[in-house]
Amino acid sequence: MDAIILQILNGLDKGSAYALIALGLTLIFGTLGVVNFAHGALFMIGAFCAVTLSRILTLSHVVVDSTKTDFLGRPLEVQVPYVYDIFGEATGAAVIDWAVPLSILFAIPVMLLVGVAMERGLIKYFYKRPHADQILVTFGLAIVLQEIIKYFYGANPIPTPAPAAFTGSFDFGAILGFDPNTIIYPYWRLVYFAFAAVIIGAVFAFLQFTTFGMVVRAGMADRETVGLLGINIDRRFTIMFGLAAAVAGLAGVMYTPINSPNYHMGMDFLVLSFVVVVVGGMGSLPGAVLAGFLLGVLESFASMREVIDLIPGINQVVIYLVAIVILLTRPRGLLGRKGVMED
Amino acid sequence: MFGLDKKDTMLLLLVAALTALAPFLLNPFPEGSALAQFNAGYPDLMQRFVIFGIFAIGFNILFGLTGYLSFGHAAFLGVGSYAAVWMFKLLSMNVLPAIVLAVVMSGLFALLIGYVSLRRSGIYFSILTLAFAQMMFALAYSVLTPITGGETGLQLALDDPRILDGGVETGGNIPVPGLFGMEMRDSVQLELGAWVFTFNFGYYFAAVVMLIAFYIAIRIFRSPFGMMLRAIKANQQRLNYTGLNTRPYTLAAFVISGMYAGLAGALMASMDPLAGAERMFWTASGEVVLMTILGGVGTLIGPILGAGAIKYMENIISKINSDILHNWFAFLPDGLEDLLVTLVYPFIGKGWHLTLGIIFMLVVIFLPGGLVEGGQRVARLFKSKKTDSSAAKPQTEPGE
Amino acid sequence: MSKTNLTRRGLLRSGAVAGAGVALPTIFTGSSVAAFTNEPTGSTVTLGFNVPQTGPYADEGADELRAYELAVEHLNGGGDGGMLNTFSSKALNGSGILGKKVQYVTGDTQTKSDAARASAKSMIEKDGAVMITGGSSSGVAVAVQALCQEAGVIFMAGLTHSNDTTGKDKRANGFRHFFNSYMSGAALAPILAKNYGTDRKAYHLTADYNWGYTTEEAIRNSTEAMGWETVAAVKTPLTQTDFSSYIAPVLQSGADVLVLNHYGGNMVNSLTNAVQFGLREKVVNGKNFEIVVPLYSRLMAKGAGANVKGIYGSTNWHWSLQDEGTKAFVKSFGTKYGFPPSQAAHTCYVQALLYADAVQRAGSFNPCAVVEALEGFEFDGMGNGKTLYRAEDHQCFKDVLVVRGKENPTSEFDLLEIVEITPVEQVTYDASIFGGQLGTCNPGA
Amino acid sequence: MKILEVKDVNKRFGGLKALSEVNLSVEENTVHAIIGPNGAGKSTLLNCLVGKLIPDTGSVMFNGQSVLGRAPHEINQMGISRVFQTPEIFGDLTVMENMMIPCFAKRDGAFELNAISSVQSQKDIIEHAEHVLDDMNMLDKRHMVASAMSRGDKRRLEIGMCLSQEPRLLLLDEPTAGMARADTNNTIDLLKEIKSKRDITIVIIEHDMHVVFSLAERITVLAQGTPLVEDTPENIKGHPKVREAYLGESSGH
Repeated sequence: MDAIILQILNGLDKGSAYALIALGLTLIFGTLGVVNFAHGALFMIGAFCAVTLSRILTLSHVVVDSTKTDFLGRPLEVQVPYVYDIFGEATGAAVIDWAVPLSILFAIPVMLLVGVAMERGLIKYFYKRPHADQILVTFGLAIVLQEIIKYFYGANPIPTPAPAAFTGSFDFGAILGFDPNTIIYPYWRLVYFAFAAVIIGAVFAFLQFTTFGMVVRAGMADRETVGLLGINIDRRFTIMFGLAAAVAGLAGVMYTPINSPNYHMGMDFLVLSFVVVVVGGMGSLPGAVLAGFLLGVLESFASMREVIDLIPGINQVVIYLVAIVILLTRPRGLLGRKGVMED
Repeated sequence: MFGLDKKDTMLLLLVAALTALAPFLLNPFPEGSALAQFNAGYPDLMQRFVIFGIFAIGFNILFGLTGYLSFGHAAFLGVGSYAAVWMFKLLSMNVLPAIVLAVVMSGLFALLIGYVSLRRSGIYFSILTLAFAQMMFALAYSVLTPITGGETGLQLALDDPRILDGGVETGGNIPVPGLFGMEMRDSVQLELGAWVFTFNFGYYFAAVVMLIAFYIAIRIFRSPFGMMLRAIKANQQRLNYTGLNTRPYTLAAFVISGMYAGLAGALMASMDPLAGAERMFWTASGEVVLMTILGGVGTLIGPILGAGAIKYMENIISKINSDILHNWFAFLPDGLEDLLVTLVYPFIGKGWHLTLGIIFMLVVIFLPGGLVEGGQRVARLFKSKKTDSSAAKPQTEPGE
Repeated sequence: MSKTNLTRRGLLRSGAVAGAGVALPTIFTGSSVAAFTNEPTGSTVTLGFNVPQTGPYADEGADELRAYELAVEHLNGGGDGGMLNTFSSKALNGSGILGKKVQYVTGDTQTKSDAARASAKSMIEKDGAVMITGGSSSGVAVAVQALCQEAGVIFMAGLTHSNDTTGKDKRANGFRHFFNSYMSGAALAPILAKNYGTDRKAYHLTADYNWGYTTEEAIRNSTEAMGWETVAAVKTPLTQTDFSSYIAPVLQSGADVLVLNHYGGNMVNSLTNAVQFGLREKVVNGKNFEIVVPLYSRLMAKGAGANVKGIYGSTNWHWSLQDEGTKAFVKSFGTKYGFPPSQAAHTCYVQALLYADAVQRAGSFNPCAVVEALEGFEFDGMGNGKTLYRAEDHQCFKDVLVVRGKENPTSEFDLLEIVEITPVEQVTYDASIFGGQLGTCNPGA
Repeated sequence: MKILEVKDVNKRFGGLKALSEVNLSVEENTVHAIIGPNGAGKSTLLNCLVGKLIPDTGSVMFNGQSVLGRAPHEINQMGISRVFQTPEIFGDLTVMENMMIPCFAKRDGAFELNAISSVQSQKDIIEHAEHVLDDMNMLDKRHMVASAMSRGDKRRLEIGMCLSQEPRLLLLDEPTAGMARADTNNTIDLLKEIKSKRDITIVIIEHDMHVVFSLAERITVLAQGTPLVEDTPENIKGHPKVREAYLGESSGH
């Protein structure tokens, strides 16, 4: 029982990451009709926003500590961050400690800019091209983006820890009346879950309750009609692309303490996020969220050793198996509309 | 000739001539010269050119004609390789049974996966094929290790049964794949002045297979079946209401292209008897898409060109290290040399993925018809300059 | 550093008919002329360095390449000579190998066995490399080793830790200096027992591929022999990035030790996740919960950041060793590149030197002569103390380091501290236990 | 003889009743028009005839055989050809190829793995296709890529493709929608000519009364998913219910 609760909890947490990434992907597809294979790269760039900010915060000057020596026996050069000089050592250390949450502020403008630049510079020329062309050009872009990141940051993962306040885990079991330590969950993952919920809620509220959102939703349903009404839908769509990029980027920023970011993390998530979007139904926002959580929970269950013992290898293939079954039984995904992406 | 019209016969003969003369054409620079780095006329790479050419030709029969974008075609290549290696292990080092079994096995897998995946179209089809291929990769890498060799790949061993070759003494070394006594690795060399050209038996064997595959592809392109496939891409609804059942057509195309992939896999295993699971990973499937697009989707020769271009980059450009760059620019003043090296270095050697990504984007943006379209444009430019006539006629004959 | 001038020296001469402008294409593989594949006939010899330059292990590959460049420099008499000064064999004298200047070509393995074989083949066929070395995974090592056996060149493995490389997949033309899973288990178990007690319940997470299997087996066998109990062993997919669903049930199982049989990106992520779950602050069965990482790498430890603190693992070599060989190597590497070498760099450097020395002693580049010179070769001064290249499986036997993540690192390189140097006797095993057949050396031609 | 008989067909989409108790019978070798205001269920009815939709209840018999549950290609093979509202042709293929495809479908059936012989060697198909193109006055355009033609030519090609199969029943879905008056008249002439040359039943769904009254021999008026009345054009023109329900509001056209 406790094992099952634990995996549901874990699945929801995993699912919140999937849902967040798939949300931006399906937003772009729903509004612009573009299949964006570079979406994973946006996620990755978001994560590197966090890396970059913590690099900036830890920009240092060298102080020689003659009491210690380095590996070649020379006096040790100690790096002292400039932040220490500005804020004093205690505050400076706190600022560095909170680099990841601070990166949210840094990442939003950067990602909006990246998104808008991408849409204006490349994507807008592909609205009328076949989906295959869109897939291919964004795939090319994804390769280019990740190679650029690799050029500057190397191939190894870069640790970007969460603030010290969030280390350790929360004991749910104790609350629910189970033995202590049976149902524990890391604080930062709970933060991630809450963060994802807030972002998802915000995107839905934005689309539901603002005029801008209404126009965009109308445009998702019928682009030409909205165009005929004399509304400049293109500009709004550009902004939507920026927004989707920002959502992906924030998902990336907050993910960095969970897995140390590396240049190919976008590609690692790409296939998965497409599976999520397709299972949810192309262009359906609630579908993407639902599918994200569903796949997260199923993946968690499949990784239980009791399940693996029963069906060897199930943890390797569960996501794909679910995708195949759903696509064959519900051709348009869980909540997809008819006729989308079938040409 | 060969039941082809004049133009196609010319194309076939051209490809035949190019493959036959490849050892010369790919080694244009004399040994020891600075540009020898760009020579590609060594057996392994030439074999790869034709083998991936076969893979791309087959993929193009599906994607180029019907427009169904499979993102899991590498799985069939993998199946072909595994089947071939198992034949080497169990039956004989002769490549023919290996190739036959590989084609049959990949055809069976394609039939099964195609039957399920083709129930959907568009991106749903792509995701289904991707899902199947990823499942095959994941299982081959892990729980199927006894069959596939897992991480280290399926390899030959000294104590393999090799039933048909039973009497042959191995002498402490594993025999290599061959064809009735000729080994795939046998080579002859020809030295002409400063040039050295290598003629490899394996390459010519693979080249002959590719020519046959290419010939069959031309026949398919020009057949009523090929026309139906193009009609599926053009307007599937119309085809249905014209009394044609599109499902068996697409399935047949899928199986045929899967068999091409299996054939390519078998040849890979014949040239180099090891089958690794990575060749089934989704990026490997993406690679054949890149090849086809780069060369020209739906054209006959495009996929071969695309396969050549990508394999060339992977094997030649990726080997240029900073040392070699410094050598090239050594004639420049030091500061300028360093600057140039700094500017160029991110794009070559270990940065070859970046160059690949950029070229690929440029092609998709500006040359949707790939290298073939590029060639046509250049040819048209020359034509109109020469004759100074009005604009060249738009190309109306498809499937060039 | 020597400037490489790429030619296909070896191959091109072999089929030549002297003086004639046109050769008669009558001979296959040039077998009647050359004695072995890529026999160097000019004033230089070409080595092939096959390392991951793209993909997740690119940084490790870059470090390997640095080590090779340094080795070439030292072989050709440049720099300060590095380990040549401390190496027990004095055959090498800084004039290249057998008087031929050493040149090298590089290839990108991409950490894929196919790509690795393609680049190795290209170096053999196009560039005339007479020896291939490098790599940073067992899959690649086994694949390239088999290729080199077939092609008739020597393969000096880089970083490869699976028992298979010199076990069931061993080849006569292949040699490994790096240690393996078995040795990790044998070295780690006593230390673990000493520090954590003999009454422990272990939970294994194992990468679901060959290397993971052999490592899990080795650690299980040796810890169970010490009295530990293995509660569960769960296999995790190679492509997994988030290990939370594998780590979450660990505490419920009643285990008090988590063993992460992961390497590279998997290791960084699973360790980070495990620490995140606060496992190390827990007390289970009245004991502190502990995490063990059987194969440590400093480059990877860097990716896991502060999470490695206090965690035990094993490693082939570490720059903070204080023997003469290590000091010489760290000095010349550090002077040249500004930071200390990784264990991958070390094993690659040593492999290059060992090959050169074997050729020098054998007086020939012929793979069979090299094999003979390396088999049963005993040496010292290369950073691991007295070392034996065992003839039966071409595996090096030397001391193994047990290390622990350092609590207060002074720099980004100073992440591990050596806990114990396990003597070679303790990690030696019978050559036959992993099966496989060496076969006979293949000189190609 | 009744070639097409629709009995008691009902079709709902969720809460919306698209067709209710539709009965329709078409006499062989006549031109039968189905008219009605937007949303009357004309297209739904048509889709039920060609296999795109399956009615919830009722039967659709063609030539004595039920078409229900059959796929579109099977229904076509039974002898029903369909022309779409916007011309559906193979845009990337040449006009000649467009014409050959239905000829293959007629000769070889729904599927034939004819992958080795060349298209050029199919003399009978070529001859037949050229003959139909000639009939349609399009022989000079045969090497054109179909998508490059004018809309009128595309319509002409589509009709020709259907005719090449020599169907017993030709379904036309608003064949003149969006056409200029001159093109509309050309289409009327073309259809008249087709009808005069061969035995064929034509069912036409149309908005344009000019077209309907120029061609139809019988007219069914559909309103809100139910047939209002079925009669000859003359009687329909004078029918008070029709004037009220349909013609009255469209008299401004």
